[in-house]
Amino acid sequence: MLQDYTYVGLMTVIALIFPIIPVALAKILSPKKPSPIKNDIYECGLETIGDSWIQFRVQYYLYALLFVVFDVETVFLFPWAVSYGVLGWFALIETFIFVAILLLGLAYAWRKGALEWV
Amino acid sequence: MSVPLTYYLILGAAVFCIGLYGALVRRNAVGILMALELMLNAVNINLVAFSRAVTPGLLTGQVFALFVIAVAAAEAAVGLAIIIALYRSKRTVNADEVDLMKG
Amino acid sequence: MDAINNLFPNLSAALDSLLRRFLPGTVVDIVMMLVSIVTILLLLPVVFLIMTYLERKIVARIQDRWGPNRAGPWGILQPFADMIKMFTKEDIVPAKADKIIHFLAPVIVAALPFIAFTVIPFGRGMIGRDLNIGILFIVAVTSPAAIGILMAGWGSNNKYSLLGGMRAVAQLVSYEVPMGLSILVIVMLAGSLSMQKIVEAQSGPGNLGIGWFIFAIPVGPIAFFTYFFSAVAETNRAPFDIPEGESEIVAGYHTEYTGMKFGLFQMGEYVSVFGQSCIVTTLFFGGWQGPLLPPYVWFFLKAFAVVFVFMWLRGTLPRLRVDELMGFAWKFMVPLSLANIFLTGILIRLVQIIS
Amino acid sequence: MDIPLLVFLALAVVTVIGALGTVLMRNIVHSALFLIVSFVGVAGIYVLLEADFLFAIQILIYVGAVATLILFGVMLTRGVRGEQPQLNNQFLPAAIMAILLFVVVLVPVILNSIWPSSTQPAPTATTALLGQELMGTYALPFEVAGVLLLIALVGAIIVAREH
Repeated sequence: MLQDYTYVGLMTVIALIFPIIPVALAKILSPKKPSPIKNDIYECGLETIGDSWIQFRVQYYLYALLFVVFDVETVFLFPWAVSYGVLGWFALIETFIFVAILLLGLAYAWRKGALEWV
Repeated sequence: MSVPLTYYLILGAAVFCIGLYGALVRRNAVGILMALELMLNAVNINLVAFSRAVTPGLLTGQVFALFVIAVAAAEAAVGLAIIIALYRSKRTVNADEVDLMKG
Repeated sequence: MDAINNLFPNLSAALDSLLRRFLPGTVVDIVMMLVSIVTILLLLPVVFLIMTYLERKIVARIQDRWGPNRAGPWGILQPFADMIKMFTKEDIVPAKADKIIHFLAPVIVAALPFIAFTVIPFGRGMIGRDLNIGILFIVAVTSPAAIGILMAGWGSNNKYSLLGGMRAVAQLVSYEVPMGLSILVIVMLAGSLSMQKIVEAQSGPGNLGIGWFIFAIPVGPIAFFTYFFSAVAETNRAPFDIPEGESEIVAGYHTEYTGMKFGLFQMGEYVSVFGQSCIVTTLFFGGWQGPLLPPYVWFFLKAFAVVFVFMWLRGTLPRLRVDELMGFAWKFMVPLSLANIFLTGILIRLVQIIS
Repeated sequence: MDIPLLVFLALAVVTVIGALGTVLMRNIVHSALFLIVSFVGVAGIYVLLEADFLFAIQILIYVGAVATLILFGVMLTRGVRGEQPQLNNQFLPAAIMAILLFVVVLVPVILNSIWPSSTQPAPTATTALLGQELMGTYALPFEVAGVLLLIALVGAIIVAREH
């Protein structure tokens, strides 16, 4: 088992270093003529209005929240799916209850308009 | 088990203490939430380490760790909901400025 | 015939025995790992160049024009022209931007699809490492791309790129749920997470593709539908490319990126499109299995067929509105894939009872 | 100094640096990114403990979902002022005292007690075994986890939604 994951470790390290090579190469090849206008933020020509970190609607948070809950659900279903052949009927009913509970959550979010892109 | 159990326990204790420090000291509520996630991760390290060292056949520690991860995800979700509601009503996220209950 | 079939495993075995004569055991293992990592990491940029050319040609032909034909015969050298342009463009970093995050974001977005290729089976013996959490490893490794995109949006110190980044992540995140759920169906049919076992589970009689999971009526086609469109949305392509839609928010999260850093975002996108095509081939079209040709040839044929469909979608379908796009994921895909999981469960039980 | 020990030390360093960065960084976004580094370090520790399913879950849930949620939370509450908040509140000395006391009690316990250990080989494919355990002995906690997630979802929607 550890043999396989040394491969994964090596691959991660090399894959993270790999994109840095072209950027470093580009830093050598490309011209460097910084100027205040050029470094200004691209705002379709307008001056930046207010601080860039303005606050956004809560809609984004609701989608991330739904994702966390349903991602945990998917994670709980993976072991069940892998050992499905060995498990009996009882496992199918258990998982049905588990998923039904979480579908209640999705139905609630749907009814309350948490899914709408306001 | 090539790495002895005590090393994992010391690592778990270290991450737990750093998380505890963050939870007690940080002013930003999101910072406190992150410190809590660190403490839960330290608990997970200990759970899996004990399961691997004491009863490698049974995966009880890993099942517990799975449930701790589910609880941590739910806790982060609700914690952030509270912080966002707090920010919307009082325009601040600093935990020590929120003293509505004070006399 | 057999020699050609597993040409590459024989090659690596020969190299391995050659090295064992000089170097001690563990060093040889490390060297063999490095050899296979480097071949994968070099194969992917070549595929990236081919795909940029293919995309321009296919989308052009769909729009009844010729596409690149100036650079070299039939425009073959066009990708190299693009590459040189990428290298020589000035790299502008906006003022007051967070330099480190601005630099790290494209590196992460470009590196993650490469890591997913450790478990993709190109041929019979040709896989980086057959982990027994194969497909789950891919799902786990592609999910932090959302962090890279948020870093890109945040690091550019620009309202529009931050807004575009958060939109892209909201879409990415919404489509990861149906993707995970449709993978569950395949895992139930195959009974294992390891990619080679999923491929072997699809070897029907006479290797003619009857055993492929897409033909596991009625469950396979539904799972294919939900997985494929989630994959299209996951790579921000075709009908789901709101985040970098030209008509939307300037250019989404990579507004403030020029030169090679922008090139890294492009490479990340195309490599993840190729990665998703390889996964669709492995999960639904029987991976490297095929009647006559050697396995790796079959694999690349099928993978590029799926890549062609990705590009075909880009040439034909209009862009979805944001609320339609999000509604489609949460209101249609998630319930459908959950129902599909239970349909599979019941059908497998029935088959077990009958047999 | 065999290889697993070296790998363990490397991962432990990554985890501790990530944790320290989360706690000490002035800019909240930087501390969120250090949190992700610490999560990846812990995922590596799971690999060393041969818990491969947990390795994938740690990355999928913590790095993929919880970190994204925290980053969204940070960006939604960054505040227009965006000034650097004074990092620590006034409990700093008291907190350091408490933690030192805690460490003084904890570390001797870890070092001196003899933990039972067995030399049984660990199973390689943990996912299938976890599935049987989750469905068998831990069926009830599995359903309770579902209810917990439902309550968290509904509660968070009620609290976070604009009225």
